[in-house]
Amino acid sequence: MNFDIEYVIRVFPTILKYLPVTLEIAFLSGAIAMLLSVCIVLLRRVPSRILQAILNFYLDFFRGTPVVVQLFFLYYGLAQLFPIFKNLSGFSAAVIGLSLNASSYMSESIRGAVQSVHRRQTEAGLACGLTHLQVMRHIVFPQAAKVAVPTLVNDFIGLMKSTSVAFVLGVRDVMAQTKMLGGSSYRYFECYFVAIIIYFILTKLIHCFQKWLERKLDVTTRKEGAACSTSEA
Amino acid sequence: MNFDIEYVIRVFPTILKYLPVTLEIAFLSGAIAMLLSVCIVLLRRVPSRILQAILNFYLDFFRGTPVVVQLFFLYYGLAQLFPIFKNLSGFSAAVIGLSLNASSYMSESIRGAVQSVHRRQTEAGLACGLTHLQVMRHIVFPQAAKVAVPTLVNDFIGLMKSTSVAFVLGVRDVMAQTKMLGGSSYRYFECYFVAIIIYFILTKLIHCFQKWLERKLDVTTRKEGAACSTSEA
Amino acid sequence: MLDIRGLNKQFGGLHVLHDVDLSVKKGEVVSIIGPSGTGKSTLLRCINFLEVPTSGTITIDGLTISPEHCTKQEIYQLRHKSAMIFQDHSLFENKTVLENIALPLWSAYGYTKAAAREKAESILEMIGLADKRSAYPYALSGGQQQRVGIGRAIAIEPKVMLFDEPTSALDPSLVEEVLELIRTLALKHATMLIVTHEMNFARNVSDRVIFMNHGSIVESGTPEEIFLHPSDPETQAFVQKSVHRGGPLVL
Amino acid sequence: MLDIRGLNKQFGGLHVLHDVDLSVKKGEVVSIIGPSGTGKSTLLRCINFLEVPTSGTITIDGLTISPEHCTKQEIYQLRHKSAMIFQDHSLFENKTVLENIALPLWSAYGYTKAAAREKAESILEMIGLADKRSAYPYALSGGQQQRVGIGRAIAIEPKVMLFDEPTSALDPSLVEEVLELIRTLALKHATMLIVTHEMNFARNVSDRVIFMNHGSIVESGTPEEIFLHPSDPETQAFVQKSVHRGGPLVL
Amino acid sequence: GGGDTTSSSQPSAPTESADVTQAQTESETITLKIGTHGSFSPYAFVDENSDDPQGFEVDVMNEIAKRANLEVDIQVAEWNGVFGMLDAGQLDTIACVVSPTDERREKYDFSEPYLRMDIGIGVQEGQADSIQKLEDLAGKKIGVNAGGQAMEFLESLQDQVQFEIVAYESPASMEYDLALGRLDGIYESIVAILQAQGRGDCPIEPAAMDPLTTSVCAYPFVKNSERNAEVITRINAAIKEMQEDGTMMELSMKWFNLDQVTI
Ligand SMILES: Nc1ncnc2c1ncn2[C@@H]1O[C@H](COP(=O)(O)OP(=O)(O)OP(=O)(O)O)[C@@H](O)[C@H]1O
Ligand SMILES: Nc1ncnc2c1ncn2[C@@H]1O[C@H](COP(=O)(O)OP(=O)(O)OP(=O)(O)O)[C@@H](O)[C@H]1O
Ligand SMILES: [Mg+2]
Ligand SMILES: [Mg+2]
Repeated sequence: MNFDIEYVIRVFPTILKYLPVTLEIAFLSGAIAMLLSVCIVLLRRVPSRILQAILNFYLDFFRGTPVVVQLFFLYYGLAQLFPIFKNLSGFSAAVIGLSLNASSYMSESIRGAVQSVHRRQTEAGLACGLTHLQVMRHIVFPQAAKVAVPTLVNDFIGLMKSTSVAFVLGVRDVMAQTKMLGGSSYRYFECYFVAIIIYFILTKLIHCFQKWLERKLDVTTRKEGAACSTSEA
Repeated sequence: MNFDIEYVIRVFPTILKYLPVTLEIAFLSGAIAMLLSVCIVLLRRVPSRILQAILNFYLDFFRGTPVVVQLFFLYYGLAQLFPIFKNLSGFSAAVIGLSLNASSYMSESIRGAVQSVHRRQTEAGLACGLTHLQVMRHIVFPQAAKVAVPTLVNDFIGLMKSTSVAFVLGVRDVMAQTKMLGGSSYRYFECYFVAIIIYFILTKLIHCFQKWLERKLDVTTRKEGAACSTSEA
Repeated sequence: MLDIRGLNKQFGGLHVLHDVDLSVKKGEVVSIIGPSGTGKSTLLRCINFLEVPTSGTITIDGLTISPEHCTKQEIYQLRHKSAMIFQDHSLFENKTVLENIALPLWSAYGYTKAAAREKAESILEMIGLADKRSAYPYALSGGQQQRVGIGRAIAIEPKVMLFDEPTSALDPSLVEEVLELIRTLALKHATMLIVTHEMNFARNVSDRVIFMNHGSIVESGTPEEIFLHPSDPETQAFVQKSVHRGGPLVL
Repeated sequence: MLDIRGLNKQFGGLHVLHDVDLSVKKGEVVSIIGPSGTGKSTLLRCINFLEVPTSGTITIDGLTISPEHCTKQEIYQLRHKSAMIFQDHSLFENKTVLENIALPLWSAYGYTKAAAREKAESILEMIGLADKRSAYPYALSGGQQQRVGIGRAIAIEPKVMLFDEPTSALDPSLVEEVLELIRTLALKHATMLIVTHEMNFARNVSDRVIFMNHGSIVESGTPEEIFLHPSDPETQAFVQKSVHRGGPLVL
Repeated sequence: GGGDTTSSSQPSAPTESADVTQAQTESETITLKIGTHGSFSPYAFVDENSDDPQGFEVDVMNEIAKRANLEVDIQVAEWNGVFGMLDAGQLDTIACVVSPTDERREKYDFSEPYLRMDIGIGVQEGQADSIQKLEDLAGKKIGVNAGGQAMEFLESLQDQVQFEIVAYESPASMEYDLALGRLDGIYESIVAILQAQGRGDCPIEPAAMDPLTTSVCAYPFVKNSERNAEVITRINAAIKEMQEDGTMMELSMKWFNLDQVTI
């Protein structure tokens, strides 16, 4: 394998240039998806069959089918049916599509975490006169947060990587650029190596943030006890 | 939009034909990844700095960098460095790569769920003379399971969709075939429509299984109480 | 103040409460005693609809609710008229001691955050936990948790207090303090329903004692009637044993 | 049998246990009394290393462990010599009542699954919960949970039993039964350390009573000594209050 | 050598095209959005030096635009996305080796073909003789790039000779697999095989046989549009002119060093 380190150095900035696109789409969609997922989790408890059926469809559709296809239909399908959508930029369509997509699996991550909060905590809140929403806001979500962090970070990293599908709408991010350069120069190893470095560093940073967050959110367990168990295991 | 429903019907079986590939890779990698992740979660508690650094690297590398890149390096990079890997089939490489990849984020999902089990449960087990491993096996993992199910199902569905990257190694699954047919007929809408239907039905089935599993694993909370809260919210 | 009519509660096939009728007047302190698993906690939980009764009606302070037709709003209103001390304390695990007491005040009872804090501080003084103000529940001893639970409930100053074994984790001197507290509250016309296993406590605190067995109210009367002259044989047997155990302390 | 030397425990800046020394002979029943938050539970938890002491040594049945050098194996061995009843019961939430009792037997104490089940069944008979065999903890009343916790600990038949308020959720007649149980166990030479708030219980059950305050052992003696002639003023005050509350029941 | 001859004909090109533009002076400039591939070297690709696409297709399109009074905006996107954009009206046409098959003609109107693509078998370097005729394929494992008619053609060969077909998502992976010996041959455009050989990192070469197929490429347009009909007419005229004045050949030699424009 004749790995050309000079080429790597030469090509690095041309790939890195697209990092802002990746980050913008990821953070925008991530934020919107978080909001949506919290709403979905709350709506999940509304006792309406129709609403639940709609939510189930939403969930199965967006987490089940490939994102490319979703974007494709969103961007091209809608544009063919409703001409106003022709003015939608590829970037906006990517953000909308990825938000919907991410909200579907993030909502499940959050629902799982919410389930982990002991029902007695909810009962205590209700008995103290809080409404269900208040209980969720002040008691359940804060306790679920610690549990949800690892999976939400997974989801976010997944989202960050999936921004490359926006290339199907002509929006070029780090990975799209990487593939394209690799495809034209046939120096896949070099280009992919650059991508690996960029994504790895990003993930490392996110991972550090994750650890900090988990520590910060961990107020419900005996930290000392936990430390002891580690040193024994 | 001149959507050709006849073409959809014609093309359906030729895409469906590759469902077994998708399922084989997904289930094989899923099973291996589950095993790996449980091991990783257990190893996470071993108090060795070196081991933890390795695990962190593993985690950041496999969940952080794009799967295509991982597969590419695994299949082509290794083969160029170590000639024995030349005999690796694309299918095996895909299964190995996807297992490693999935194990990284599944392990985080499981870790999150494990954290949600109250420390008092572990203490009770230890005080009863169980070892840490036994406590994990009999007390913590079963209780974490309920919490982990939604995210693990997310992860599995993600894995199922990502089998299409195996196409980079020449392994054709549902999505690869879809893209290919779309590429030759340029009837992307029709082909994607077929893919959507297949993936949607698969996801629906998995979702049903998920619901059943969640119900079955839910032995630690007042179901009646939960029902009541739903009817109120 | 509190009126329960024909209350039934079933858990699946298990019939836990049988046609319970109970009226408590304003300012009355009623103790509920009875063997383990008889449905005492379930009764309290039904009163504020944490457990939806199978049938029957609950009236608190003029608001009547039955499981057949009750809106979410009505249930919230009902709960606003009562506060509960849980058998297992059930503190909010993500809140400090101070926040545990202050949160319901500002979020559900219209206090400003500052006023809620102030009130919480004064309650903490009262229950002797001012130094644990910023501790999280996991770092509290059993008795400390129980006291925070008590503090959280009394801070609300509800019409009706539902106490589920409020002194189980307390040492005798603290039990004495809770007794004092309840007497003070009674003077302020708070209505109280107290489940307890401590016969001395029941005897000293209550205007009326109720003996429950197998999900029904077997006997109800003044402490003297129940403890000294129980009419029902079941009550007799229960009280007998209670008093028997080890005999009275002799100084 | 049990020997504690110079035990200290700090939680961050909080010094909870101060140089605790305690020896318990084989078959001795020792009660620990003391005000809330004094470190009684922490002491029990240190004894089986659920809480790692800051310093000091624990010896059970010849096995000595100190926090400075202890292997995982030693800690497991130590724990095998004791069983604990938790203040909050801490049942395994994913296991039925029967499994809660049987699990430690077959997984940690070499019973076959069948033998473990059989033993669990007999324990269930003893604690009067045979009909709750297949119930999960969430469906148990407070007293039922506590009894399962007791059952789980005694099933193990350990050298040393650590009871943290084993009767807090029990009505008097059940307290009586637990008392009986402890007496039976004492006859079988089980060593017991019982934290309790019920003075009558402490008095009736123990060979020796220990009064703890502020993380130290203040006084130790026979029940008569502690309850009738306490020498230390702190003990005096505590016992005084305990006995004062409401006075003895008069039949 | 060939490069010189074609470049010598370049000066004459503007003069000839001037006539055409004169003929169309009344017609207004039409702006076209054109999609192309980002990594199909040497047809259309971007590299580390420029974000804008370059390659044979780009040069041809720019030249056509000049002559046909078009203003073109060439964008890259994922290959499947390009067709979505075309269908959705966000692109007017695609400039990247699109072959007008019967199936595609049902859906699109095509311009006249301007490019030929010879497709044949590539093998490991030094084994050019291993496949000399169709029968030699028997029992072999042949890679093909997915999604073109190349694949369909290979499948149609199965009637005459039995061999295994492996479809790939990108030509690079099949070339690597061939070089690694995981494949016995690949079915790819001769241009691509030669390019891989020229790069030197992937030791493969064309087999010693004639190309198996030749397909032609043209520009697809959405049907039933007057504007598109007008554009197609103009493009066809420009293509014809470029073929006649040698501009096409010149570009073919520049990018392929091979004649791929004689239809
Ligand atoms: N969620 C539930 N599902 C099924 N059975 C339940 C549930 N909650 C309580 N029970 C059963 O109902 C009965 C009454 O329980 P409850 O908690 O009201 O008893 P209690 O009188 O408070 O007893 P204790 O004094 O021991 O606390 C018990 O037998 C218990 O097993
Ligand atoms: N994990 C912890 N972190 C910090 N402080 C703790 C922790 N656990 C206990 N404490 C503190 O240590 C002190 C002793 O607690 P412990 O539970 O031993 O009291 P106790 O004697 O059992 O009281 P009670 O009779 O109320 O159960 C208390 O003040 C408590 O707040
Ligand atoms: Mg109860
Ligand atoms: Mg304690």
